[in-house]
Amino acid sequence: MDIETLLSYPWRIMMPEFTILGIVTIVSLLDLFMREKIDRKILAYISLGGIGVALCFLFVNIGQPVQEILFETYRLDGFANAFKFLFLVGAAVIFILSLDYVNGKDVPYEGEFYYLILTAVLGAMILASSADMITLFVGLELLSISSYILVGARKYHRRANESALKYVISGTIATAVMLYGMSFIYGLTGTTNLFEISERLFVAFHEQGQSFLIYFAFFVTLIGMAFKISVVPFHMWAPDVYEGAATPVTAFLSVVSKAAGFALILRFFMVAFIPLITDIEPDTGMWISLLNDWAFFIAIIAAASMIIGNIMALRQTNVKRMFAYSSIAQAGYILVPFAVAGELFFRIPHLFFENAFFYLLAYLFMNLGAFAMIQLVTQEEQSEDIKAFSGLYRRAPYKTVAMIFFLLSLAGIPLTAGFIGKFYIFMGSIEGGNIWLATVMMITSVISYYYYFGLMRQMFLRPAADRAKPLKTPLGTGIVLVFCLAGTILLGIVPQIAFDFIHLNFDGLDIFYPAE
Amino acid sequence: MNGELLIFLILAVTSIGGGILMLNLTKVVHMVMALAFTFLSIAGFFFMLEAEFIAVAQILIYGGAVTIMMLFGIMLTRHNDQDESRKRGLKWIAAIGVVAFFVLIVLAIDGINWMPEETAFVENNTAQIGLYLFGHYVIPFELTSIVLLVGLVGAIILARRDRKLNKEGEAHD
Amino acid sequence: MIENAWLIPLFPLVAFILLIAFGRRLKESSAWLGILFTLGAFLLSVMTLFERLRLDHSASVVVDWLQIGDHLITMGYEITPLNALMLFIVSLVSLLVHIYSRGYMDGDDRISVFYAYLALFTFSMLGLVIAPNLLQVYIFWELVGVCSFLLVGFYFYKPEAKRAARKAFIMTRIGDVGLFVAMSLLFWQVGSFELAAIFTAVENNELSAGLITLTAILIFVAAIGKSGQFPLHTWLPDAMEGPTPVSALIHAATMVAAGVYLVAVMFPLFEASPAAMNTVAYVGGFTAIFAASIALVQNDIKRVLAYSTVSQLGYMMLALGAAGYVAGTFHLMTHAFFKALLFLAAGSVIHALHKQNIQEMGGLSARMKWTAALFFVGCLSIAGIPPFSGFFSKEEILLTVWQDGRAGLFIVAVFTAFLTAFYMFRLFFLVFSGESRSRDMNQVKESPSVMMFPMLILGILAVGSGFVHTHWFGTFLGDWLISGPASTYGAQAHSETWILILALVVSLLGIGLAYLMYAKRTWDHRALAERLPLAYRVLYNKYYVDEAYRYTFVSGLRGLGIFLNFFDRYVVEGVLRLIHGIMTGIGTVGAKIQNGQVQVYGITMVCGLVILIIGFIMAGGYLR
Amino acid sequence: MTSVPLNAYLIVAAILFCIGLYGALTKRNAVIVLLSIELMLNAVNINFIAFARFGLYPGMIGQVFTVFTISIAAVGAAVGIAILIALYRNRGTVNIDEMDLLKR
Repeated sequence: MDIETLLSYPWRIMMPEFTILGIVTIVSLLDLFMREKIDRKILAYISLGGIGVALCFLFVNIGQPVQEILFETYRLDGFANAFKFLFLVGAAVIFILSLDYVNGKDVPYEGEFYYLILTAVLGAMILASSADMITLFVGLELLSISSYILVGARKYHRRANESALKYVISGTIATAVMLYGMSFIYGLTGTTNLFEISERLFVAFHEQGQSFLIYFAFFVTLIGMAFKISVVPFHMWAPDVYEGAATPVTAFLSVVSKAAGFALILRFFMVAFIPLITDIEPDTGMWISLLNDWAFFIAIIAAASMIIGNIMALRQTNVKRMFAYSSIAQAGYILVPFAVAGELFFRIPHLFFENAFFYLLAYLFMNLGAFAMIQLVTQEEQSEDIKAFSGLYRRAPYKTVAMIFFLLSLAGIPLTAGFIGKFYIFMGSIEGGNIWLATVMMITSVISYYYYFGLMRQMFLRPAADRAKPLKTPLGTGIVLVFCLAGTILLGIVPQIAFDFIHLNFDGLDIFYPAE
Repeated sequence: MNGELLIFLILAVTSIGGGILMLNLTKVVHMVMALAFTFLSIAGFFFMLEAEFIAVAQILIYGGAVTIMMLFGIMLTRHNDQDESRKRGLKWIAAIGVVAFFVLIVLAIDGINWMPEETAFVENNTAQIGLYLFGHYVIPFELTSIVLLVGLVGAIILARRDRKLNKEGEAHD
Repeated sequence: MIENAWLIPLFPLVAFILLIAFGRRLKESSAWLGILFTLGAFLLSVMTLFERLRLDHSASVVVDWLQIGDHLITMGYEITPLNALMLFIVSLVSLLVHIYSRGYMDGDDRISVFYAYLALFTFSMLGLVIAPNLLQVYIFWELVGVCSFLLVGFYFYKPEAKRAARKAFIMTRIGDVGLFVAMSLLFWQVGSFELAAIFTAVENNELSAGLITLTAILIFVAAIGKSGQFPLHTWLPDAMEGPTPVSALIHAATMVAAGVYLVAVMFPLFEASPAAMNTVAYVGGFTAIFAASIALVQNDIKRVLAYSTVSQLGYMMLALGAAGYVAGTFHLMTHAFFKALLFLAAGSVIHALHKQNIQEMGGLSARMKWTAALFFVGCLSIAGIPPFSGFFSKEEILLTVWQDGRAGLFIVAVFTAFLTAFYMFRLFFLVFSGESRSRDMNQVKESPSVMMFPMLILGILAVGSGFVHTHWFGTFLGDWLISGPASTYGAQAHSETWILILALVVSLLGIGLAYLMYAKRTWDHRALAERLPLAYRVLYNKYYVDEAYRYTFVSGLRGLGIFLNFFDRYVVEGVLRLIHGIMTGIGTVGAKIQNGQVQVYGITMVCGLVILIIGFIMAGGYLR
Repeated sequence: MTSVPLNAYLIVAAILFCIGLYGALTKRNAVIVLLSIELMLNAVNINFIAFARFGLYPGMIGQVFTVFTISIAAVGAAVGIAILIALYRNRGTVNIDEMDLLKR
């Protein structure tokens, strides 16, 4: 392959990634050469600007036909754009939050903190827009390793150290397991391109009779990837890590990193495994794909996540830990669309993507909003206990109202984004004929009210004791709160806008079509 | 029994033996050395499988770099540490889980029945790897360099003892 | 006015926003702001009602909201006779409670918050009653629950209030799940949330009988939760920890009636399923008699009224289950008036005495003439004495149940009427008649006129509202109600004189018994006996009658009440505790595994993986 | 035709993978835990190389994949050790079962 062939690829579609990469370079160099005394906040502003530019490039990319570079190691499609949009918006919010969080004492290396967030986002972006196992793997590792360091960045905190070590150990074990599964997939197909894998798996399944090996590889890979989205039984790292990490990092893990995990799982299994028709039903002539076989097990994982996440959250007194369990449960909800079996997928495949993506979007707004408040309160009170929220209404009525909206949304009360998201997923599950999973979803969301309302009660129903002084809000956090509140309410009242937006700009079905 | 099979068996014994030694030794440093043994045997497998480049890389990175890094890790933390055994119950559950997993793997690969094809590997497969890395896989390759950079930065900021902060910044909570 | 009916809920919404934004500054005058906006809503509702009375078709407006797949979801409003009537009731009671609270909550430093909650509640309730589709119903249904949670827990510094608020929320949520599931099932089958579309589908037999029964029962579960029917009733008596005006508005007149309203709105669906109708009737009947017996032995003035509410709601359900659309709705209306009156009067008593135990009251009629008179009116009405409104609606229910032909249910209904009269007058006599059983009665004053005025209005309505539907002058209300959009609202009952007389006799019996037991008890017969031996003998005989009552009939009754109270406390709550226990168990095990050891996490992960794959092998037999 | 079948390599790899997994799940010293994970990754590499030689579609890509896994595994190990050193400074222990500040 010579330079001309290389240059003939449409590299401009990678502009968002290049922008982030460029900003990483600039920020790291600046950090290196800036004098110690200079405030590192300027780096965050530069990064924020870079994310803005990347978003602009992303919008240029939206609506373009499916394109690829170098045998699908990088590809541009609606699916990728959608997730990249999510990551960049999430990252921007997290930057604003970190601006108010990071101070020299807690995080000794401020500049590094900023560009590690950027590299993590870069990893996530690559993860969303590649159809090649190697690129997916490297992107995943870029995301993970950056996250390990970010979690450990508060290096003088024992809890941060401990959570970082736990994260590294469980994370690398998960990676090893995933790679082990991938090695079998490679062995059966001899390629890393997901489309080719899909074709060759068909051969391996039907002509070579390797069905069990395929199922085995499938499960092992899935489990390795499920670690990222922290679903039961691969969730146990999450509470510890969420508690130990700095609050913006926790927000990052629970929103961006989790969304990246979903992007990875969606892409990998939708492209490589779902088209694998394992059988044809003799009576109806309907196709049975691998989807039919996996659905039940995904459903079990989803149900277990919802049950255990919500019940464990009930007993938490540390608010970040509570949100960790809550996010485990939320991951369970998002898994529900994947667990709906069979025939429905071939009828209305876009619903899978849209349901999950809408929920992720809603989750971005509500969870980031909630984390902004958590950061505000825990920093002010120097305590992560739920009691730190007591009497908040007296101290900051407007912010309390915002927080209530986030909590209501997380709980899935109507007129909020969370309700619409949950409703769609629920309807999808019923339409797909999986009533029991829908029931579990309903019952566990009732359980979840208990702890969300426990937090609300703290804010409302307790006197502020002697701490009636008003809560200061830094400008950045204020902006984040307004932004997230607007998103939560808008998506709740006029969800059609979001759906039209998703439908128009992000065609999730793109992932199935190789580039022309 | 031909030569190739003999070498394979020797390598298998040494690699697995190294792993089992690691599990049973008590001194941490000895464990690392046992694993280094395993890593080197694995390089032998790679030679057998005509992956010379990977084999050399394996010797350099695992036999050398990783092992030495781990030794440094031990020296920087607590040398001469004895790794006494943990609670029994936990070990048993772990053992059961791992053995069950192993049985499943064996069941899975048991189904492999295709005849090994004689592949015409090109003579200079190292060059082939290079071509792949700089052609087909240039994107992940470049990305890997970022991962390495991140790892470098991370290792530095995490492991470095910074004088400025250490006085006041003794561990919180 | 009818085309602007969507404005009605907006009034309280605006009030809510204003109160949240400026409440702190407005302080006491926030009450007037709330009253003003509710008045606006009320006037509009009245106009809407009158306009709807003249129309012979329903007015509805819908706009597109969002698209799911190829289904369009709309938002809008609809004014059927039922909706118009509910708008009127809700806005009227809400207005009166707003006014009343100005006096009751006087001096509370969180009065603006209180009014904000009230406004939010009024908004949600009004939004609920004009909703033309299930999704909208569900949304407001939830909102109403949230408001109830906030208002019950208004006195947050009381631990009981906090517990009650949480209980109310969780219990009604259990019901809400039923509504959500039913709604989703209907949407799945019909492809629309519109009530009209659903009824059309039911009429055209597009839905299977099983599905109709299932969804109807799920909707009824929601109604059970909101209306405090057995076995989800336990939250309602506890909810009395909220301020009394709230109890009057939410837990007597409006929100709890929403369950009955929901069944009424979905009546065509219920009609299509005999099993569902049976369920409604039996659960309603059982709740009616069950709660009435518990009310016999309560000593807290508000708890008596709360159990009475549960019982009366059961009565309405019973009527609906017996195909009595008109009877149920009619009783819903009259009950809203007289029960709100009773609560407000009780509030007036509590406001004056600052205590709620009826054993420590007595003799209040001398000091609080107006309150006593109005309370008496309320009691007569609920007991079903002509010409008070309760008489007509109760008679209508008895008629319906009789004509439906289930003798057992009829007996239950009659007996409940007897119990109702009895416990209400027990309450009345214990509180107002005789002598005071508490010392510091001298400071007791009648409540201010701002509180008396709403009670007076309600008193007038409690007397007069029955005449809109009688078998003597004409059944206007019934005729109008069944002129609604769906054709299957069941037939109206025809008058039967003997039932009328039976209802009256039973009520009088109850009142008489209460009189004998509680009004005359204070009579010290021993002192009298010493002075007048002859009279003593007579009186002794009379007393003997009392005793006979007491030991046979009454102690039987009391025994039933105590038993059911016990049942309520331990069996129903026990089931709830069991569920709680299971959840705690899972939590404890989870916490045990989550012991901070990262390797345990790893082991869990590996074991999870292994179990998944083994499960896969077992399920599919993929091993050859 | 070689005399060592593919399955033999895969079995050796599986054994090494399981030894690594077991070590990672039971060893107390965090350094050894990290090293055991490296062993797991090495077993994965054997798989890749063996499949590159004897897979259904043999070819160089397996070896290329291995290049990536080796380099990234090394980074993971380095970061792990760095975190461990930071932790050791604050806690004075490398025993993984003593790290349970965060639980329940």
